[in-house]
Amino acid sequence: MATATPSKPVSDLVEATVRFCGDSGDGMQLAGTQFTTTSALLGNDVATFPDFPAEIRAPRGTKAGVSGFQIHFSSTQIFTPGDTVDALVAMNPAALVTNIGDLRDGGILLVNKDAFDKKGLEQAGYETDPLEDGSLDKYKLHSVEMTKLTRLAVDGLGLSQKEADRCRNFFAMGLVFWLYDRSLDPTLRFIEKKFGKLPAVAQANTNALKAGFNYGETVEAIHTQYHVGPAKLKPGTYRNIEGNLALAWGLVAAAQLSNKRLFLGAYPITPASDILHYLSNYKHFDVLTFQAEDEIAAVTATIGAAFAGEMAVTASSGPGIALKGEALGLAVMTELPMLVINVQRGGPSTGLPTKTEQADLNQALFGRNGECPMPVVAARSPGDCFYVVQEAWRIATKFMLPVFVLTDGYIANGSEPWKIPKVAELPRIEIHHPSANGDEFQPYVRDERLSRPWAIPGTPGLEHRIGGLEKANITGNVSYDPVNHEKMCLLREQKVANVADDIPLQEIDGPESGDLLVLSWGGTYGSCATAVHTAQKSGQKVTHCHLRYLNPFPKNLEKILRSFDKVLIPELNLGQLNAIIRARFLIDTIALNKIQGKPFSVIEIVNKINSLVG
Amino acid sequence: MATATPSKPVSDLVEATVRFCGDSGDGMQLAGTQFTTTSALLGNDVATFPDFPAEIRAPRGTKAGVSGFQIHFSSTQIFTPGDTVDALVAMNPAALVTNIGDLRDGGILLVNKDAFDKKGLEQAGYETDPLEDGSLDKYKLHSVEMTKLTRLAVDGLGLSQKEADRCRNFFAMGLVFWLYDRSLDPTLRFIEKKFGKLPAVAQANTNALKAGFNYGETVEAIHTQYHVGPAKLKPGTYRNIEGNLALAWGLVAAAQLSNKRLFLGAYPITPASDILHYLSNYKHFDVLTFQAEDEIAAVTATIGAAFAGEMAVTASSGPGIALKGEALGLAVMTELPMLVINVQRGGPSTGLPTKTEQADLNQALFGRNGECPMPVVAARSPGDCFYVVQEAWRIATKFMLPVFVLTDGYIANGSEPWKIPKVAELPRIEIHHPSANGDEFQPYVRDERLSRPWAIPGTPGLEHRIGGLEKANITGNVSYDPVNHEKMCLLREQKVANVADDIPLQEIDGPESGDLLVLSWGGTYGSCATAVHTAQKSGQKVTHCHLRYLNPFPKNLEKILRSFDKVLIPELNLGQLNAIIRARFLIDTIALNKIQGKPFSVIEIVNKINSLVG
Amino acid sequence: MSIESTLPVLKPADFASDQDVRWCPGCGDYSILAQMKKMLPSLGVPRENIVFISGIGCSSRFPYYMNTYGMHSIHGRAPAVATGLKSARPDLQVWVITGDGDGLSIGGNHLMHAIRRNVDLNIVLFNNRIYGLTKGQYSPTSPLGKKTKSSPMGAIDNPLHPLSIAIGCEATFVARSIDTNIKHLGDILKRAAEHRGTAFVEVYQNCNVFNDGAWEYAKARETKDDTTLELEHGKPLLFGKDRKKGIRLHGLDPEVVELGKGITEDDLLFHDERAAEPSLAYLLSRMRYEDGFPEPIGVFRCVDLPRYDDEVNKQIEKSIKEKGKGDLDALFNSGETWTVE
Amino acid sequence: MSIESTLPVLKPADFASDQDVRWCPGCGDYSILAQMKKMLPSLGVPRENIVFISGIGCSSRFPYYMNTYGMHSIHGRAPAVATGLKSARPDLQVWVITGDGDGLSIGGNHLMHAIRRNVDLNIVLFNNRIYGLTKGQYSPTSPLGKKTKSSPMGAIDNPLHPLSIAIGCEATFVARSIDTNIKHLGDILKRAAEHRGTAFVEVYQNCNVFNDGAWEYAKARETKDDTTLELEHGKPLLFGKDRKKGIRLHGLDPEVVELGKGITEDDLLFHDERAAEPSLAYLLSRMRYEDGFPEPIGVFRCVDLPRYDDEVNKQIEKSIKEKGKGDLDALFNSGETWTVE
Ligand SMILES: Cc1ncc(C[n+]2csc(CCOP(=O)(O)OP(=O)(O)O)c2C)c(N)n1
Ligand SMILES: Cc1ncc(C[n+]2csc(CCOP(=O)(O)OP(=O)(O)O)c2C)c(N)n1
Ligand code: SF4
Ligand code: SF4
Ligand SMILES: [Mg+2]
Ligand SMILES: [Mg+2]
Repeated sequence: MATATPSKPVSDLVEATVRFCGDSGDGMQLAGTQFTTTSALLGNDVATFPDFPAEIRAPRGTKAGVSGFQIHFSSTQIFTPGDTVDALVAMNPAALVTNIGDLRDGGILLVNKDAFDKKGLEQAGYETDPLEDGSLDKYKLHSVEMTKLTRLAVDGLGLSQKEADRCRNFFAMGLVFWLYDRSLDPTLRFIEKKFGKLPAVAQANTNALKAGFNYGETVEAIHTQYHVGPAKLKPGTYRNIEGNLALAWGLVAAAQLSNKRLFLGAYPITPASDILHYLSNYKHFDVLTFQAEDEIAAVTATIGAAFAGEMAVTASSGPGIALKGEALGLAVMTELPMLVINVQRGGPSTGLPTKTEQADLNQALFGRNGECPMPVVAARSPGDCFYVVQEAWRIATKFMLPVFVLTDGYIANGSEPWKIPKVAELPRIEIHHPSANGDEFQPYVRDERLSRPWAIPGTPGLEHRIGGLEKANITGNVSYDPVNHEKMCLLREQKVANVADDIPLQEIDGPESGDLLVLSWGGTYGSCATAVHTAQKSGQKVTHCHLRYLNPFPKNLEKILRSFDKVLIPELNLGQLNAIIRARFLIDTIALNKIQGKPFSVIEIVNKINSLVG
Repeated sequence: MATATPSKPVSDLVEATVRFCGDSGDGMQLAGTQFTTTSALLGNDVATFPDFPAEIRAPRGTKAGVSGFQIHFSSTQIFTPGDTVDALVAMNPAALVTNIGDLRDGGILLVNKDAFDKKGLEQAGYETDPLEDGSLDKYKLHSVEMTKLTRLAVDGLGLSQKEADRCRNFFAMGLVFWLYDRSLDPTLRFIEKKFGKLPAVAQANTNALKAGFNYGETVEAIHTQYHVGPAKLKPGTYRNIEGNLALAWGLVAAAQLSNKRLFLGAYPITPASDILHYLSNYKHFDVLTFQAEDEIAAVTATIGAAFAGEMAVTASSGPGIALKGEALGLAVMTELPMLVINVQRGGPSTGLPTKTEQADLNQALFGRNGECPMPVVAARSPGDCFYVVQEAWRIATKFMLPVFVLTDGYIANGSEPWKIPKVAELPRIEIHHPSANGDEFQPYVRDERLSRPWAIPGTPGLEHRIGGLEKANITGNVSYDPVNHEKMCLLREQKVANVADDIPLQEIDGPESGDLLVLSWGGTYGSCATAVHTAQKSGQKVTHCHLRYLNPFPKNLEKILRSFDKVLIPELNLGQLNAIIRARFLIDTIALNKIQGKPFSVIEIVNKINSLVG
Repeated sequence: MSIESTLPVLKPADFASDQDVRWCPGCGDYSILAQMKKMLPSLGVPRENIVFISGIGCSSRFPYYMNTYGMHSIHGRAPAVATGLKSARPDLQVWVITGDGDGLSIGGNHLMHAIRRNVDLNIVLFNNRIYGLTKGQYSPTSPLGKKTKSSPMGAIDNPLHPLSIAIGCEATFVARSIDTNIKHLGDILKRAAEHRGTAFVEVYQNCNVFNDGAWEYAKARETKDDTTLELEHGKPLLFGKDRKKGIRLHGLDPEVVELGKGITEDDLLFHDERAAEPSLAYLLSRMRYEDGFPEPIGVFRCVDLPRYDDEVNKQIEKSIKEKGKGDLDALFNSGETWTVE
Repeated sequence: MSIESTLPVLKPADFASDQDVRWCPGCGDYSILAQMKKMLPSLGVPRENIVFISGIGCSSRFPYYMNTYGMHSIHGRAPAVATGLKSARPDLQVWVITGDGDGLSIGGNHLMHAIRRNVDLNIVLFNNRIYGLTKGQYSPTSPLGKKTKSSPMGAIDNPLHPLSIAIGCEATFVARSIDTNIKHLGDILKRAAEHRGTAFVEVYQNCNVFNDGAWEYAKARETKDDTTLELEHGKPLLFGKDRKKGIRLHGLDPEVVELGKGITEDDLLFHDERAAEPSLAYLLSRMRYEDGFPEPIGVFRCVDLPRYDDEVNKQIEKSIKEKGKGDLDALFNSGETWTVE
């Protein structure tokens, strides 16, 4: 089925934001994903924000059980899933009440009327029916009997009512696809692939999808269709990618590019588990995943694998990373290369497991006993995860040390179009393992970067012992010598500092000096970039500087910071990078903090910029 | 036996420093302790520095097995065990070679000649006998056949040769006691108490002690005796106390003063284990010690005990504290009062377990996931440990939160005279537990300090549930609400900040403004105080400011810092407090760092002061 | 804590907290919750003297739903939290709620040490052979070959058997029940509550979302009589619809026999939950459906031994008795002291 | 790693590193070190293919003294480090050296999981029933009532029995030896090395500084024949100076009997280290000197089962065979893609 010829007026838009929301059982994540793929295939730039409840399946119809998926799609380049929503699909009253606040005035509201019965309204806490009481007057409300219409559409296929009702999300999709003039083809292909073996289900979903589409086409009440054209992306082949998938692929690529086997030691934890799930499917890429008994076993097995000569990686989230602190000291002391990935979530403690935050920077920098420095890098977007882990592995092996990689729940689960790289064009990562040369082997002898040799078991003549007690430099023997200890502490510090010689100079987006520098890191990239672009368009002298390297900083960072009257540091924490910048450069930076388990909206940053540069 | 009437010239000294060193089996710690007690009883101010090897019993005679104990005793107030040594007792060549560097030129050197045989010299790496080759010419060398003389002294008591040789340290003690004109009485009492049940051993040690004393009295070669008079300490009854003992006593006192049972959850680790050992002996003080299976069980059992309403404490050292990070998040989230004690040692990783360092400040402040603030206080000297833990418990219960207490290996094992307080004069600690009042109980309702009620199981009507997921304020129910999360993060932060309203203003030692402020914390107190006094005496405008409260800072700290041209921050790490002060106050402080597993010598700080204030 | 003599009689509903229960519809956890609420009033322990401590997992949400004191602690650490609590306050009745991941994976060591110390806790392990809360990875009790999100080619980690481990760790009370076998479950929970020392109870629990049917053989009306065997102290091991099948020992190996044809009940293995040595309990813990055995439910072992929480407080009492209540002033002034005027 | 066909013949001294051994004079660790060095050459494994991994404790200093690859890791985590290493490199021979504190206190969980996964490791636990390195606190194997620095009134924590736990965790190889019984120890270490899967060996080791004589009953020439029993596969359980005493089963309870007076060897329990079910091994692990039994030494259990390190690599091979060696470009381009010109 090709794109239908529009029979109603089509209005062109630069961009739009749609959110599907409903009960966790309503298939909203699937609807969102399909809409995203379709939009991406149409050439839109897209950014998504899935938001699901902490409970596996909270009781149906409750507010706790509401699941949402927001898609921002555009004919221009975009970086965030959008502050407010242009069209909201609410499958039940609980979804409506928890999401309506984000629908812009005049926005389109599509609700499943059938769910607004007495029980549903009660569960959502509505005293009167919002579809009737005028409280939704400022929106373009379309109250559709989705359940009934879906049941009709699948009638005769032999489905139980429960099965029939499970097709409702396809009806809603169909309707929104029509509204935004999208093709049904990708979703039809998806149905075929996913349900091919269950012909009745496949047919039912197809029917529901088309019924929704046709409903838009036919029903008088919805008069306008909207169209968002393709964005001007760099030429290339694209796909839509989530952060955790990009990260997993980045790891597999880094292993291949460095001629290593990939070893992942992990213990499941939200929102990092998908890294384990993805990688456990890539055994044919020579990937070994070890689901450990806990995070301590995960990281120590990873140290064992690093000693063995593997590309050794451990991945977790805040509470799990806390458990790894002691062992990371061992990794630092043994000077073995490995990656430690933290997909940050809301803390402290168990906190808000399914929500995003960037409050583990301090933990990455300081969460170990003694002077225990580690390089820290952070990904800025879903697709960036792919590259960040390769860079981290390059640093780890070149400097012989464990490297922290920070991402967060927002970029881990969010997605964006990703220009598919050609593997042959990705930079190789050279690794050297010594073999015996007749001299006595010195495991802590150092090269010009201060790196020690990575001698791996099985190599004749290089037998040696390492461990967590302080080592004599060069020989690696246990040493209680005071001066050696100081020397080693400084060496380990210097080794990390030396990484600055090996990373690109910091880039900025905007003029080289001006009134305000917005300094950001990690997953706030999109909101900050968009806000700065907005400010720049309105003539403000604002520049954006987004850090990938948090330890050490690029060498030119100080110069950049000093070129602006003010420096604003927006963070989803209470000011962690801010404190580090202040300590290092003694600059009176301004912090903008938010710690609500969700990303900055663009407007929050724009408002702050306006308050600073008038 | 009263103090002998001196028969040789006695030279008066203001102060002196003696070090006993020998094989770990040589009883040097005992010798040092006895000398300390005797000097303290004589009214000297004393400061000690025991230094023992990491091995339980390294092979006899090796450098790795050398154990030392240094005592600084004075007729004036002193704060450190002394930079250099006036008299060194070396029981074997290995002890000589590893300790001679600290003997001042012209210092007295007492060696056990009998140990300087071929094997002993070889083990120490001497190619020629230093007693013969002139290399010790700049010292007052007394080469004494201690083994032989001891054997003679105990002859006829029926001891085996091995047993006889074990009395050598008493011979050495006797000689040094004579040298510094000290009474043998306390040691004779000690022998009686300790070996009373083994009359032959008691007699042998007595004989050896007296033989050493008489040797000094008799032998021509040693012509001068030295005398260090009593110091002017505040009136009162004193005893000598080690840091870990003072800390244990402080905990027992805090429990009594707050009408609580003391619960210690701990797992053995050097140098914190003695806290567990001491407290396990105080069961009659209603102290419950739980030796857990690991540090995680120690801290979580402590959380359980805090929930139960006990004075709950966990104590460890760096690597063990690293393991507690995740659980401390739970303590912060549940807002239960408890103490977390870190007796810091050399890191990172297993590091230098028997050496001192103050490199876990960052870990205390930042070593947890999420925004997870905790107050941090630090002891400055052995005796101060007693007071610091009481203050910490006062804060913990008043503000309902876990509090970090930092000490270190140096003050934990070191000792000083301690004015014995009267328990009745120590400040009480008021604690209130709510009981049901008919209203629905709200576990997260807050008082003016933002503290929540400490409702303990067993109280009818206050049944409630707490945990690590984010809580709704007031009700304490699990809450995923974004705004509530931000509110709670800020509340937890504010609660810690509020402690500043409840602690004394920062005091300083020296003028209120000037050229240089020396800002210190923890165990470096003594070296810094002494160095600043030296500088002040030489007319330099230098003031000392020693922090007990590291989070939050006293309210007047900024004012103090800004009153000096320069601020010097000496630390036994690579600049941790320094970074925090810079971040907070944007002052271009100067760091003086040492990370050699041992304290600053006074001269190191004096030199730095001189370089800064000319 | 003095317990009033005229306790108000509590009803199951009195133990329900005001929080919505948020497990998936159909989850086996509901049934365990219901039996707990139903059983507790029968103990006559006031609500305020009961504490539920859990780790993290679907099962570990349990304390939120009980109107008692409770703590939803961190992953795997509930036995340690509970040990601290119970040692400090032996007067409280302390329950530990855990899952196969919480209790046997990350928390295995604390479980082992709580059991060997014989702390007077009631530990209920909800075994659904999967990580529920993190959405379906294999757990330490998942069978070999189990395909899950993290084991797409099948799990290769040899599963642990909770009761075998507990018995290997010197457990004094070990039992097993099944979420849907509500009467049995209620009885076992009560027995656990009544036991002094660590009572370790494994409950076969269905996770209908990520591991539906894991225990179907032991639950289905058609099969359960042949696949499970209800242990009764002092009674022979009988099972099957008409209790015509039994377990006989062949050396140290159990074997399934049909009664009749010369085999009588007297030839069977007799259960003795009070055996001083746990070898019988261990042997019973090895009988598995996959090897052709019925899986025993009920109390495997129940012996009375000293309890850590009790002993630790006894040492304190003894010490006070012997040395007198500690006098701080005397302590501070002990040893060598001197006076400055 | 290809092992050359003409291996140089190694001697015990070849396995000594250049580091001074720093245990206390008289420590039982020396003997274990000596037997290890003596036994290793007999395996014909090149030195570079051997790795010793330890945790923290006196015992855990072991790797420093072996001229092989080694890691002195952190407290309790050696089995996990070794699992990572061995899974990555199944061609290496990996030893884990641990103590009763390292292995059973802080490290109990990793030990349990390494054993149940049956990773091909040789784990040697030096059991001195004390924390040596931290100078003498009671350990999880210290007997009840043991007075130590941290238990001045005697330990009240019921001790763990290393072999019982291992067997509770599905161990495939379990053995026990004694530091001073050098021939036996050497043989057992060799058996452990030869076993495929986790070989768990408990060695009674004397800490002459903090717990001297803990195993005296099992070591002293006068008593050892009566207090220990050497297990031999397929042989009856005999012990005593003239091997006139034996162990007979009474139901599930072992009892000590004197041979003669109608009792012959055939009445005794016969050892079967290859029994599929571990009940016999478990029962043997319960026999304790304090209860009047000789304590078995030797191999309790030795069965061949799949090993984690092997299986995990087999899944990779299988996956490559079935799907072909992964092609990254193809992976990246799978699913829905679009092209911008
Ligand atoms: C330190 C830490 N690691 C990992 C997690 C993630 N996590 C939460 S529950 C769980 C497993 C739960 O499994 P189980 O105990 O079997 O409980 P169930 O959900 O099946 O009832 C995991 C891995 C966590 N919360 N904390
Ligand atoms: C995380 C951590 N906690 C505690 C310690 C201190 N520690 C070192 S070894 C040890 C116990 C050693 O006992 P065991 O394993 O029996 O070895 P042994 O010395 O008796 O051979 C302890 C508690 C440590 N190094 N690291
Ligand atoms: S995921 Fe499974 S265990 Fe968890 S609540 Fe749902 S059904 Fe129950
Ligand atoms: S303390 Fe004990 S175990 Fe440690 S080396 Fe000394 S004798 Fe051996
Ligand atoms: Mg489970
Ligand atoms: Mg030990």
